[in-house]
Amino acid sequence: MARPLFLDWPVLRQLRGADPTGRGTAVMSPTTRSISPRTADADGLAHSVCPYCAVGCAQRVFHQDGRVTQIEGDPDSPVSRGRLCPKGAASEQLVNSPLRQTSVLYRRPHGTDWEELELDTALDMIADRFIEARRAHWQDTDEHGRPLRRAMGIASLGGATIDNEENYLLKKFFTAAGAIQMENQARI
Amino acid sequence: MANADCIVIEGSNMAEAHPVGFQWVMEAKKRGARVIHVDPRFTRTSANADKHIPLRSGTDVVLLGGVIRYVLENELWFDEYLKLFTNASTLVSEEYGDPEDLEGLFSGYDEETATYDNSTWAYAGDPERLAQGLPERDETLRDPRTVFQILKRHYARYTPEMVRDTCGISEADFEYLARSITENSGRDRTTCFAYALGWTQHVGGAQMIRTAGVLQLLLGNVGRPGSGIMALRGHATIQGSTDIPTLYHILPGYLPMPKAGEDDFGEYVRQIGKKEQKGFWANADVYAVNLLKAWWGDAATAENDFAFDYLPRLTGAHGTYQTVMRMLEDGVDGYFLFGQNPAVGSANGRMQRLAMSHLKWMVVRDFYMIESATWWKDGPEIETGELRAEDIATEMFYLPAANHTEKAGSFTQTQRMVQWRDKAVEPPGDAQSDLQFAFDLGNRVREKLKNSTDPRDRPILDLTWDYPVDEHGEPDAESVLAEINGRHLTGEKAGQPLSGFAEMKADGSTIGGCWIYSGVYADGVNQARRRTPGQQQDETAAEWGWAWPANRRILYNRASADGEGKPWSERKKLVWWDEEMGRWTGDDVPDFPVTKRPDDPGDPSKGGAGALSGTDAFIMQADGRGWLFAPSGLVDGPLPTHYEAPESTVPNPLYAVQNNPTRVTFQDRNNMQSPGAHSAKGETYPYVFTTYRITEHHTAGGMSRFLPYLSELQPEMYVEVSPQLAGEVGLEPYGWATVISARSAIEAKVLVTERMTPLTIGDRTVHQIGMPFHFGRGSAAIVEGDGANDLIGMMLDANTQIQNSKNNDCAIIPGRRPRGPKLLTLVDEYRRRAGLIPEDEAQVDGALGAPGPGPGHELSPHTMRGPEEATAVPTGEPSMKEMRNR
Amino acid sequence: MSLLAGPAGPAAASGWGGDQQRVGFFTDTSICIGCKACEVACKEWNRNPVDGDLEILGSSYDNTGALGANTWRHVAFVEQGRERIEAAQESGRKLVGLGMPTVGPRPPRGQTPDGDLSGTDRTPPNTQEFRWLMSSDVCKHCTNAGCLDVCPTGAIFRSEFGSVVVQSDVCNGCGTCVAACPFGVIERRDDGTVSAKVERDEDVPHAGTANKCTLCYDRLVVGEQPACSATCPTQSIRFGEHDELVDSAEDRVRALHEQGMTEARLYGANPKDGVGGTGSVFLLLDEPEVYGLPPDPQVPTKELPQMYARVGIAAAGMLAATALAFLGGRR
Amino acid sequence: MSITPLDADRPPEGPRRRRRPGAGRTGRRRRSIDRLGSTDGGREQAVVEDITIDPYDSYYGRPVVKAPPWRAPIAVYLFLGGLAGGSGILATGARLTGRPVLRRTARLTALGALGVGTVALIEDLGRPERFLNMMRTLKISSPMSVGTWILGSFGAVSGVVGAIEVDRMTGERIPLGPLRPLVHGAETPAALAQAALGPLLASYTGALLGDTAVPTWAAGRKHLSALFVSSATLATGGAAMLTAPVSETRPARLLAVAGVAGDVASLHAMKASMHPLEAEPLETGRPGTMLRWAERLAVAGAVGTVLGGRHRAVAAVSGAALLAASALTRFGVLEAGLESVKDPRRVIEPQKARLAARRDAGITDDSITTVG
Repeated sequence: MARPLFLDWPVLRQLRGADPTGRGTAVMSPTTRSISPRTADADGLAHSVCPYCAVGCAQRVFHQDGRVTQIEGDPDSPVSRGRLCPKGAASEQLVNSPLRQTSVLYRRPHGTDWEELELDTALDMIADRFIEARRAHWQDTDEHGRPLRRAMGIASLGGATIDNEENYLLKKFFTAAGAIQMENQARI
Repeated sequence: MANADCIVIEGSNMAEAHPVGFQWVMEAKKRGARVIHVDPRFTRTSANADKHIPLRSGTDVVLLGGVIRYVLENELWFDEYLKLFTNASTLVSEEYGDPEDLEGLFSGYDEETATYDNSTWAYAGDPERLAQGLPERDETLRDPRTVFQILKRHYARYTPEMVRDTCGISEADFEYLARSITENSGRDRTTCFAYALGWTQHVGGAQMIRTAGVLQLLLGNVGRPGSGIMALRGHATIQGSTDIPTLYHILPGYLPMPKAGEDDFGEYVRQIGKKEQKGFWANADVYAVNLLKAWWGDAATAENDFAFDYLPRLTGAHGTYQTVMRMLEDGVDGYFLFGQNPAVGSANGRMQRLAMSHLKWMVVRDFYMIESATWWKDGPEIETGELRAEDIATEMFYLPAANHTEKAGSFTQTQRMVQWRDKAVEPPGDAQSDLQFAFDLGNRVREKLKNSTDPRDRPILDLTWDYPVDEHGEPDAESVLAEINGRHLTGEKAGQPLSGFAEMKADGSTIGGCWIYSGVYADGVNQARRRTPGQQQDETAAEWGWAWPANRRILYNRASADGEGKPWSERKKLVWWDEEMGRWTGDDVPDFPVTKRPDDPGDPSKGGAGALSGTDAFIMQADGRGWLFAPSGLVDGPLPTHYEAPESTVPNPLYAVQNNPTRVTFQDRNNMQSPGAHSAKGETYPYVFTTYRITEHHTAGGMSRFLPYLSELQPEMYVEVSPQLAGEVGLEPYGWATVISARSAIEAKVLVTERMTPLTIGDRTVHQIGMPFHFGRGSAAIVEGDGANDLIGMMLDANTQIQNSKNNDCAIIPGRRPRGPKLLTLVDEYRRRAGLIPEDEAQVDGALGAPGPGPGHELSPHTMRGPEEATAVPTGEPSMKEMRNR
Repeated sequence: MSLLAGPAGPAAASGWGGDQQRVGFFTDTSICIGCKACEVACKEWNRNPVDGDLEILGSSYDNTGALGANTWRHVAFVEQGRERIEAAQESGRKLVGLGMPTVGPRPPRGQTPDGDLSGTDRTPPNTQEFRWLMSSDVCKHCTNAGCLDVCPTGAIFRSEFGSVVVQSDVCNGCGTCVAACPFGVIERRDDGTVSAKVERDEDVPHAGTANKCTLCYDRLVVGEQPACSATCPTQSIRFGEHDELVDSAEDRVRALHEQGMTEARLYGANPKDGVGGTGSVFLLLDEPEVYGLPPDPQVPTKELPQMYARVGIAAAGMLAATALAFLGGRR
Repeated sequence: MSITPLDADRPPEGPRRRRRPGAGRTGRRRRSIDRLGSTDGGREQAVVEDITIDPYDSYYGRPVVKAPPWRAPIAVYLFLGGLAGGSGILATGARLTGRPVLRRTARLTALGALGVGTVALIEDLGRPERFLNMMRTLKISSPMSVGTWILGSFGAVSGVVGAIEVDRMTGERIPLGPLRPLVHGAETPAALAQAALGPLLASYTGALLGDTAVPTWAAGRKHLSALFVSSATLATGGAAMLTAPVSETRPARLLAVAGVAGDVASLHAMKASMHPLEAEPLETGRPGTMLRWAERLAVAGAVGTVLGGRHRAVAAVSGAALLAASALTRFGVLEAGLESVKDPRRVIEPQKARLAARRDAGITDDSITTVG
């Protein structure tokens, strides 16, 4: 591998080898000679689906050291045949964008800025408020005395990039809680 | 789609919104198919079509109605198919009255509630026979009460001249379109329609889709290779989120939410499907029991109707816009946003944000600091002085979400195919999946309520809520999928997954969270995770993912064979009857009882699948036929008929009734509407604007405007205008313009382009303005701009409760918009000119006057008008209600 | 020793021997839908910085403007009315009339794909009133590459695939290559790129060095195709063996001409042109300059021997003049 | 334009090409770039706005080829490199003809000009710390590579003779130690080498600029070496007149006058050989002004040299004028090239013309545009 530094001098390689004009093999640097794509160095490859539109293009997600390093189309897919649109091709940036907010933020009533908050505290506060809002606007019956059994104090609006399993759990829990005002992108 | 001979893309900008899907169009084009794009704008789709036909936004029913008339006048329908598979020969009730006879209204309209009683639209016949899906018919199609004759009369006035004067399409272009479609339909050929939000986001959008459905049924273009009406959906699993909905009006598998007064379980399921009717909704009880049993487990018993009374009841529409109104009335305390950005993405952004300021608390789960999370500090209403952070009591929780690579789960794509995603990495920081959030919230609420004796808490405490979790507390998504699939509770197969919904029982011995998805976990194998490479499969690629129902890829494919079960032609064969084997066979899973002979007359006494005859290809319908005329399911009429868009300044050329009489409106100062053709002052807002998406961005921008590589490709909000309009108004190319609607005003850069065409409608010229809706104002995104949705009012289609984004009216002036409170002054100035607010109304300083109505405002605040959503929309398109052979 | 590549191809002249297969792109602009996926996939793979001022550039839907240090695939958008379309059809017809060379006669097209509709009326609806051209531009990977020839450090080299690649660990940013490219492709990367609204935790990669398309050299070495062609939804960008691509490009032009689209023409498919043919071949629907491409690019190296001769003559003249001055000045 | 009474509250439209406020606020700040060659990846390249072009004869008026990122230091290098080369020959001539002061000043001029010129060259690199990579390879196809080797060799010999000169001036105080005889012994071969390499150093830059796709330079590739050599010659003469006594500078004065003649003649010949669009940048705008002044100063310097070259003051002023003329020539030519890429017509029109000319001559097989 490691040739003596002097012998690796491209001028000498030009003189010795098949590339006298120094426009090919003679001038390649050691880095170039040992180049390999980051997909080849990845720890693993997960099969995924593009999160943007509903064509359902398959993606190959390469990752290394717990970080996504590359996302590209999966040529095996009969739907997309390995192709991605610009949004799909930008998926890696969706994951690793410097603008991504990865910690909980809290804004108190009348506050003028965000504050930090522990995740666990935040989830507990939300659960308390959920119960309170449910009681505050609970409707047992309508004006004709017909059962309604519902909580009008809670509403939700979901995107359409939420997994079927997630929608299922959300629908199951919110419906059981009587929170009927659930909507999603499908109606927007 | 690649098998089509003619592709009409209308109401969709497929090349831009679905570039990867468009490869199949390009493939068909290379094979010789003709591609026609009908759209107000010349887009990247038009650039790759054989022809672009510009039309006036919102007149699709006239155009396609014109083609229907062309087919009927020139006797170009596919006669055998029509008689065999559609309700053309069915007789309609004598009480039915058509708008042609009733001056623009169907029979059964109630002025006061703005709704229809659809009982007069029913089929004619003996009630008992009707219940079995056997109405009266006249196979000669001559009876004036046949659907066919009604259709002929209904569309008689949709002439090429009418198309020219309404849509702005020349007779030559119309002829080209009509000929292209009809010449490429029949035994040997098929035409395919593709649409997207360009239809759905209209008042009357459902009827636009229906018009194409009627046309396609007439021409025999449903259930066959390269046929149909393809809905192009814009989100990864928007199909999945209606199948397993987070929508107020349905439960998983399109079972309707019960309404107030529906307290009897038996009655509830009969409303969905009667035991004696044809097709597979006859088993609605089975699906409902399996869902209830999946949710409430041991607490759901035959004795208590499987806890049917645990379900909350509806009293009308509770859609997102109704909820916004409720928020403004302080009727909602808490609001969850799961990866949604209504401050930018929903109609009337101003009202969305003002409504949020009335909340007690709000939870935003997203990847980035979207505008719906930061509206209280940097939203447009802060700039105008209408809101001040110090005055807003709303408590905000921002919770970071895991993205698609950081969790396992399934998406359902636009052709109903469920595809599983594997998890690649752990989510960073506090980020969590929505699955974990939902499970955790449930656990916490259940824990806090565990000692409650309040009966209202029983449904929460009795839930089956025990999913295995990993070391980070993330529930196992496959275990949820297994519950959705369902399993046997008792018997020798106890504990085993169901192989399909055919195994479901109504006695509580099986569970299944979403009957149409049953089979996705058959044999304990995650069928959605199958990834046999496409290269190793045939065109149907049945071993990639899993399509509901029962892994079927093309719906109603029985219609691809004739009355004897033979393919209509060699070119267009898909599924056929194999006499030797005594079963249906072919290149796809037959969407029909697999051993039912084509000449089987059906046994009406059996109900359900058994009652289907061998030619009842449309197994979702109670009469087994494709519906040219929809006796039920739609709230604004059994046949598509043209009404002008709510703000249109063009008088309806057909009827005195200008607008769709059932449209849903909300009256509020912030939701005013141009008088349109109702008053000369409608010309205050003389131009039509239509919103759309572009390739480089994604909906409200939450997943694109925060990404540098996408932001640089389309960095600014713009409007597209024709050179003629630019000249008329004085707009500089690539300079600024201010667009003013009755709701708000925004600024944008101007793209002056011949891609926008002024249309001649009668003696007037109609200018249309295009604008993308991806931009919003905040401070966190890489690129931002004024939001087009601020211009749009909350005005909904009654069938779908979807807003009208594609056709609103505006004024446009050169230069940037005023800053601060003066923005509101500008908007009010135009409202005054349009007569929406009195001339002498004191000028309201925005900071003081909002939210809510200003002084002297005549309209009562926050009233809503219009019917509830239709339970299901029979579009003729492959869609919702679906059954399989058992 | 000629400085231009011989018939064995560019790789052979650069020490790779004669049995290397040259690969490249065929970009068929007649099926480009202008989605810009190629631009994004390229930047994502190569981790190139964002370009531009994040303002609308004023050129239809194109907001990246041109190829450069950071944008290695660039999609052009051109809106044209009837007059321009007719002129393009006419100029294309003229090319046929000129009897441009064909690389050997083509066999008749292979069997038509399933579902071919020979009976369909294929006459396009007359000349359109309007069209919107889209075209994805990229480094041409010239047979005789100006940038490669003038590079003084050996940072640019000819790869075994026939492509021209910059080694950013070697380049010292002298900028000579920028001036030598007849297509305006290669460019030195400055650090003045638009930053996201948060602190960058990393500097701009390869700042101060020359940058351009590498034909995804790092992907080619393991048998993958370049990121742009892999993602292209309509296969407007195809990657493959160069000669095969040229063949299919010629077939495609012929097919389009048969359909009456006489505006179709190839760009870069002629090995006798000023750069010896390009590794990236394009099918265009108008004159090259409409897309920002030079109509008659010449590699400067072609005339370098004459220039060296001039250098020598001038130097000799200077020496002689000085000598004469001293001779004349001996007083 | 006044649309509504609210116009006062509407912000101005603002200049079109304004940078986003805050862009670059984080990140490293863009280096301040002077007007020369601002085409680094930051995409600030000018779109010609003052030239009205049919938008379809080019792509929105954007450049077809790119200007190299060469700024003022490169012009300085071109000037000083030429001066160094010329002074090298002059010094050798002075040594051979026994003009010690001229020899000394010329050698020091060569060394100084070379030193500053090299620094300027390095300064202009994108990665100056990698300057030595220039010596990684010797590429005959690259004038820059060849030139760097010439520069290096010339530098080495100039260093030797320069060191000797300084050593003499300081009374052998340079700590050469035992090497002193060796160094002094190398004077003659070094001086001859300097004379041999000097003209090449002054001349190769013609190929450096000519071997590009920049329209004005490429069109001038037949004349650039002559122009630069002439310019170097007159500068050399001028420098000598400025630094050496008149008694020793008669050859330098002759050289200066010859240089001016060559300079004026070759510039005019060069312009005459070009397509008008390629010549235009040499005649208009800032580069045109610089070249006009270069010519005026050169002629004035020549006249001064001829008429008053024997008076120290006049010689000095004339010498300074000649130096300025030479510097302006280099700045002018460099900037004219950079300017010439901004208007795509300067690329497209001459190319179309030569393509048409070849077709008219019956050559139809070498177009880059073909039909199957």
